[in-house]
Amino acid sequence: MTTIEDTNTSQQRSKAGNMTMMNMVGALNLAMDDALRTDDSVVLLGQDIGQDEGVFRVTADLLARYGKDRVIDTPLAEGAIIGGAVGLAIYGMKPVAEMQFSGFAYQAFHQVEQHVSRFHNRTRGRYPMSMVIRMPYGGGIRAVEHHSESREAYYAHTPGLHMVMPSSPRNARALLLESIRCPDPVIFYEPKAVYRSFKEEVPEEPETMPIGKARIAREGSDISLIAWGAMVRPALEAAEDLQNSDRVSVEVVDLLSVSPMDTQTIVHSVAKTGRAAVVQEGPRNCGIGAEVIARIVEHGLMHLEAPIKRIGGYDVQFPYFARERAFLPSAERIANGLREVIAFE
Amino acid sequence: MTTIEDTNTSQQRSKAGNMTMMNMVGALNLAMDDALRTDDSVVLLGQDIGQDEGVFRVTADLLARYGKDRVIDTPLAEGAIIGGAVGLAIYGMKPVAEMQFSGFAYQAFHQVEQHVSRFHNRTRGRYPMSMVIRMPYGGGIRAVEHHSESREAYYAHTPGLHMVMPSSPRNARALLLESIRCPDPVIFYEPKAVYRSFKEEVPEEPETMPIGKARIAREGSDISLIAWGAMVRPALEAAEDLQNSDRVSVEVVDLLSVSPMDTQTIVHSVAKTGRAAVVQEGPRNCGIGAEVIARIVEHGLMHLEAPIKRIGGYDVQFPYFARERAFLPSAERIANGLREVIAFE
Amino acid sequence: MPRKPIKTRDKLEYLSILDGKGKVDAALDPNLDAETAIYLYRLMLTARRLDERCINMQRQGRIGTYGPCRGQEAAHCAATICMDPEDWVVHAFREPSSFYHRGWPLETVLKFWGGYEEGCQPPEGVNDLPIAVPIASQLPHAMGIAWGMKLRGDKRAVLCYCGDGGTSEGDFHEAMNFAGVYQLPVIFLIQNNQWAISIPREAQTASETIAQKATAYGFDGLQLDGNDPLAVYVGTREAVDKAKAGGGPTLIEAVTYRLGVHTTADDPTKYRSNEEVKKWEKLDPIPRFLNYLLKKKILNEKSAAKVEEDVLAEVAGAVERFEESRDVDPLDSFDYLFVNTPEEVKQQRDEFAECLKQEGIGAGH
Amino acid sequence: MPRKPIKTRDKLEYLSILDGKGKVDAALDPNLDAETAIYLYRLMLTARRLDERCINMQRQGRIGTYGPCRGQEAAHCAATICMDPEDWVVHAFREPSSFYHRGWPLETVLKFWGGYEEGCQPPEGVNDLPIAVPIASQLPHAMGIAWGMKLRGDKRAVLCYCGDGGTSEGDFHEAMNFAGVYQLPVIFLIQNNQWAISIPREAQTASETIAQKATAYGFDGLQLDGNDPLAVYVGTREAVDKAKAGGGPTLIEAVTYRLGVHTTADDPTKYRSNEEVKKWEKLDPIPRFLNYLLKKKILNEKSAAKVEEDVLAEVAGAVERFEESRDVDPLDSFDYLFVNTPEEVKQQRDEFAECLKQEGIGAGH
Ligand SMILES: Cc1ncc(C[n+]2csc(CCOP(=O)(O)OP(=O)(O)O)c2C)c(N)n1
Ligand SMILES: Cc1ncc(C[n+]2csc(CCOP(=O)(O)OP(=O)(O)O)c2C)c(N)n1
Ligand SMILES: [Mg+2]
Ligand SMILES: [Mg+2]
Repeated sequence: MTTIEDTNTSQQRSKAGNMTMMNMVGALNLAMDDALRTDDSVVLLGQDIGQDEGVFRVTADLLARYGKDRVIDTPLAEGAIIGGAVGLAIYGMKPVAEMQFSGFAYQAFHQVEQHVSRFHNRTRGRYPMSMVIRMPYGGGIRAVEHHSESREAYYAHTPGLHMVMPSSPRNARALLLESIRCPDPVIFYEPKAVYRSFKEEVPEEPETMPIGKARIAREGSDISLIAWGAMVRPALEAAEDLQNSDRVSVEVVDLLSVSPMDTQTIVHSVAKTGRAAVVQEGPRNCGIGAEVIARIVEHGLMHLEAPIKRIGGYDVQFPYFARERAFLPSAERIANGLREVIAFE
Repeated sequence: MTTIEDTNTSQQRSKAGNMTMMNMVGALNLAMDDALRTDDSVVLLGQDIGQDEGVFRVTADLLARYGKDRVIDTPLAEGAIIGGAVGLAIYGMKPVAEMQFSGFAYQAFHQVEQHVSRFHNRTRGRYPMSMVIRMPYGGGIRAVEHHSESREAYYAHTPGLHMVMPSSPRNARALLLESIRCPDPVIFYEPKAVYRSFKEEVPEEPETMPIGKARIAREGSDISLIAWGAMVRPALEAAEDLQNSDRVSVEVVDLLSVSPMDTQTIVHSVAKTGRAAVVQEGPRNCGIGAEVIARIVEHGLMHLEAPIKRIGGYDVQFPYFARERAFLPSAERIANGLREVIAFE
Repeated sequence: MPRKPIKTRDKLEYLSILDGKGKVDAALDPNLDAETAIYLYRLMLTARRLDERCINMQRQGRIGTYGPCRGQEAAHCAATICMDPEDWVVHAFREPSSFYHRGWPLETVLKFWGGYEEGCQPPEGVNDLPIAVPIASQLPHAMGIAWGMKLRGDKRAVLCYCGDGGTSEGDFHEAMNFAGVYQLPVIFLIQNNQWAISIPREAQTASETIAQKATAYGFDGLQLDGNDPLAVYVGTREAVDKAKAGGGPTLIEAVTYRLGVHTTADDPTKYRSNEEVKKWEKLDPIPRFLNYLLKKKILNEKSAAKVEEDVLAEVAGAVERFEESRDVDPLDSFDYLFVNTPEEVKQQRDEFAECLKQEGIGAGH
Repeated sequence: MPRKPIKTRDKLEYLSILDGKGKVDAALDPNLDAETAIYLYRLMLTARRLDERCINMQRQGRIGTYGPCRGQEAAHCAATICMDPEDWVVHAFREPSSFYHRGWPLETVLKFWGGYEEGCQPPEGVNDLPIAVPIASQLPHAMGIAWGMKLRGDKRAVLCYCGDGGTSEGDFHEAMNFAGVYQLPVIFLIQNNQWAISIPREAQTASETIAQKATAYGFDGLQLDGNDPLAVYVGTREAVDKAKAGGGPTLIEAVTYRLGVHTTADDPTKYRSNEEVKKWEKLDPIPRFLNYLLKKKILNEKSAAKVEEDVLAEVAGAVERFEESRDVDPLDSFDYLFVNTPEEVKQQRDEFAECLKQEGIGAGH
């Protein structure tokens, strides 16, 4: 097994083995296959993940390969899926629970806040909550209400959890595998807009990368743009556009994990560029963007030459899909936001 | 009825009528009595709020005065209390629901996120969610696990809700009455540490104050200290101490409502003082403090002479009560934090 | 007696009137008047034709994912017609003709699945809740509305739909329990269509029937043939009458079958056999009811064809009106969040408006 | 038959052996061996004496709010002794002697109510969950542990406590339903003590018994006299044997009464009559069981006094050990959150350490 040690280059070659082009769905499937194959305490549970292979087919073939005691279809009750996973973890299994959509995870929020995040602390280390709660999040797939939210901040605000948000097939695979191996609980937010939107080379050999490390998705010198999850793609596009149109060099920081947050990489980038913006899908109030800004202020205020702008992330409900394309931050909107920060004197 | 128009002086006299000294429990009780008396669509519902008068006696006498169709004891199910309140509001009543402790409100979080915050938007204005969800929050009363949390940021991060946090008897009464009259849903977080800790003059006549307005709890010129809820008292104490010991003049901003947040009052204060600190009980990551900092950066970066410090608010579980006194931000800890910001050059 | 069986108090029954073979239990036949019977048939047919149209529109990309109700028309249509206008209906998401009957324009259904909030806006004067996406989360609302009726002394009732899968959620339990405790005038109608996406009924719960779950809450449970519009009508009508007479809630399990896909994003061949579907197709409520009406001479070939024609025209009209109403303003996402919009939301609205201007995005986008 | 009653399949029974008047049903008497019987009595008495001591300590400010179990000793003690060490017990918060029996030092209970996380740390080798404060939230955990047993093929069982109030929560429903679906080896023991703080049992749910709620999940329900240690023992033992034989879950309703306050912060005179309490005092399980043991000559006056003496000494020792263990470090709030503590939490720990230093706060604060 290899580890993506230098997370600053996303496309880094795995030292060993063959690469396969795959989308994020395939990459996540691969990570679960890795985990099921190598650790027999791993069990997957969730609604329609077995026979149906998940509503997005993320668990394709896994029931056939590992059987119904490892890949478990459950009744329709998120609270019992997570509460049951707590019991499974206490009994020494490694549950990987799927919430069909992040918008329905609130049915289990009490179990997450009261138990997943606390059991290890409560029992002074006796019962670690080694589990992963996977869920697709975010807009862009023309789905009905509750299928488009981004509420990573709820989990980032909850002590005792890791909140991981991959942005590409390769880091999704490496982070999911790492999350399953992690002895602490991980909320794993999968950007469903990215699920099938592009492919990337992913090593066949199991590969992991550390939780809590951001990556420089693109180097730049004039302004730092902090993004995560599905927003990384339009962020990169905006950076490219600004380079071409305005000769502005944008450094894009892909957080990958919003809690813990890689303050050092963020502040290091801002120290270099002097300016920053954040782009987010989720609500602005007390969102990840606010936290990014607070950390820059705490650790790098003296570097700041302009106010930090929060692009996107309005404090309204994510609209039904007829209005979503206008609502979601596009590359163009991001570029316009960056221009504003650059223009500040 | 009068309104506290100028929220900048907390002890302002009501123009009409007599004043009575009372603690926050009495003041909240008075507000509910006002509401039940003057609006027969108001109903209170919750666990043990009737016969037992609430575990903190906040609903004392109300069952006796208004009967069991207005003050309703419910079975033990937070989800049905809030989900039921949604139905009651749709049917035209004004439910004031109590969650016995904020730490158990997560059992109803799905109803809050999926319905309380959305019904008005979803139905394009047809069904306003005119309801209040009251709950005691915060540490300091030597209670068992789950009875000491401050998670106002969960609600502040949820579009469609108001998140109100009074700090003294008089503003608690005025804000609760205003919240009940508000056509939009209000989460009303009651600082249980303040419930019986001090008394204040409260007018007998119904009095309200606007939601979304902060107050200057103490004027000062050297540094702005932003606080809310139970932290306002130690903040004021710290300000007093610093004045006496260091001749430092601290302006204390009491947010009263953390969403909407009174950006203008905050930024105005920081524009005057050039320095700021925030004190919070709840977790730091994506907390109210981060949002305060983000807004100061967005609207007042040029005024800042030092990084903004977040005092208290660690990203760990609130400890069981043997450790809580050391854990909760004291006046001394706040003063030390302020000294650090003042010392920055 | 130190060891004895416990007998429970509440009624627990099974009801069928017009069976799968077309046989009618004459003693139980409600003998609907011709107008009502034809109206009910028409409602069922409207759901069927709208369904077909929606599936096509989804394929053409004119609406998004769609969740059809094929096979379940009797269950939702025969129930909703038992409700008076001042009663309330709380929907799940597979009851298009219930909306229609209650006075929502038929295009409402298209608007919802087409991605418009407007599909959730009840017309003035209509007492209903729109589609609820989070499964079972609407049950507490139905309970709350019924609670309001009871507190206000209004002699009304609430009909609330839910699926078999929904009975596993905590919300189901909590709403049922409150309804029992306060003896509320609410009818929980579970459309047991045998599947919750890919999870079969037997894997959803170990109880033999869903109706018997009422035992846990101290009120009556009724299992009925949900593909038999007469049974659904009689069972619901009784429950409504009981509710209005102060007799409290009823749990009705309508045994039916989802003949189509879960939604247009679903591939049922992954999890169920063709034979099973075939078996249930023979129990299809629409031909069953049509035959009953023909036998009873309430309809004849000609008048039945006329109903079909009218329904198709109505569906076509709804599609047209839907297409004409697409022109919405993305900016108004900021306008309905609050009754009194806070300053900061208004500022974000301005910011968003500026973005749209810069990007050249106007209404209708 | 088009209209017929539905018969349910699972067993629903009531059980009593040693009744309130001291009468024993000889046919059902489990005839516990003397050692077990005395041990059970001793456990019950330990709970009673610890309770009394805790209430005093709370009054003196030496611990915080305390939730006594007076009157409910039979229900929790006779159940926990049915579990083998490799079984698991999942607690609510009124079962002090269950912890004690399972191998937690008696002072654990004091630590919990005294405000120390250490009261939730199971000793090595003990398979239990600590006190669960959010009502009913522990039921899914019990279900999950039983699920693990089933998946691993371990022939074990889980005993899970809950109150009558807890049955109203969604967690109760969801856990019971999963347990039924997967036929898990778990016993849900509901201590129906008639009150959930101020809410009486009849206002909690409209079902006549709590046991009958099992009907909703397709497994057996058993209501028993929870003040009768023999009935609790026999009922639990049967359920455990059934669970281990693959027979699935059981819901047991132990009908008992909370003789004392809800917690030391509660004033029950606000909501219940003295007569009611008096009536239940006559059904107190401790004198009832003592008389049985005396009648059966398993104890005599002298040996009973010796048990009393031993129990008092054990409680006194626990209080002493508790007082000696108060010296904890507030800094360690940062040490158990994660197995692998992230850098940012470590930095906050340093910041907090600096605060404590400045403020002169050390361990034991
Ligand atoms: C709380 C929640 N969890 C998951 C989903 C995803 N989901 C949509 S429909 C469905 C199955 C519903 O089954 P059932 O209640 O039987 O209704 P049916 O689809 O058969 O009409 C699921 C799991 C959801 N909408 N809400
Ligand atoms: C989820 C939740 N809601 C509310 C409370 C507050 N509370 C503590 S004990 C209690 C009553 C519990 O009643 P029951 O389940 O009958 O147990 P008993 O106290 O009678 O042992 C309540 C409402 C809680 N602890 N958890
Ligand atoms: Mg179904
Ligand atoms: Mg009880």
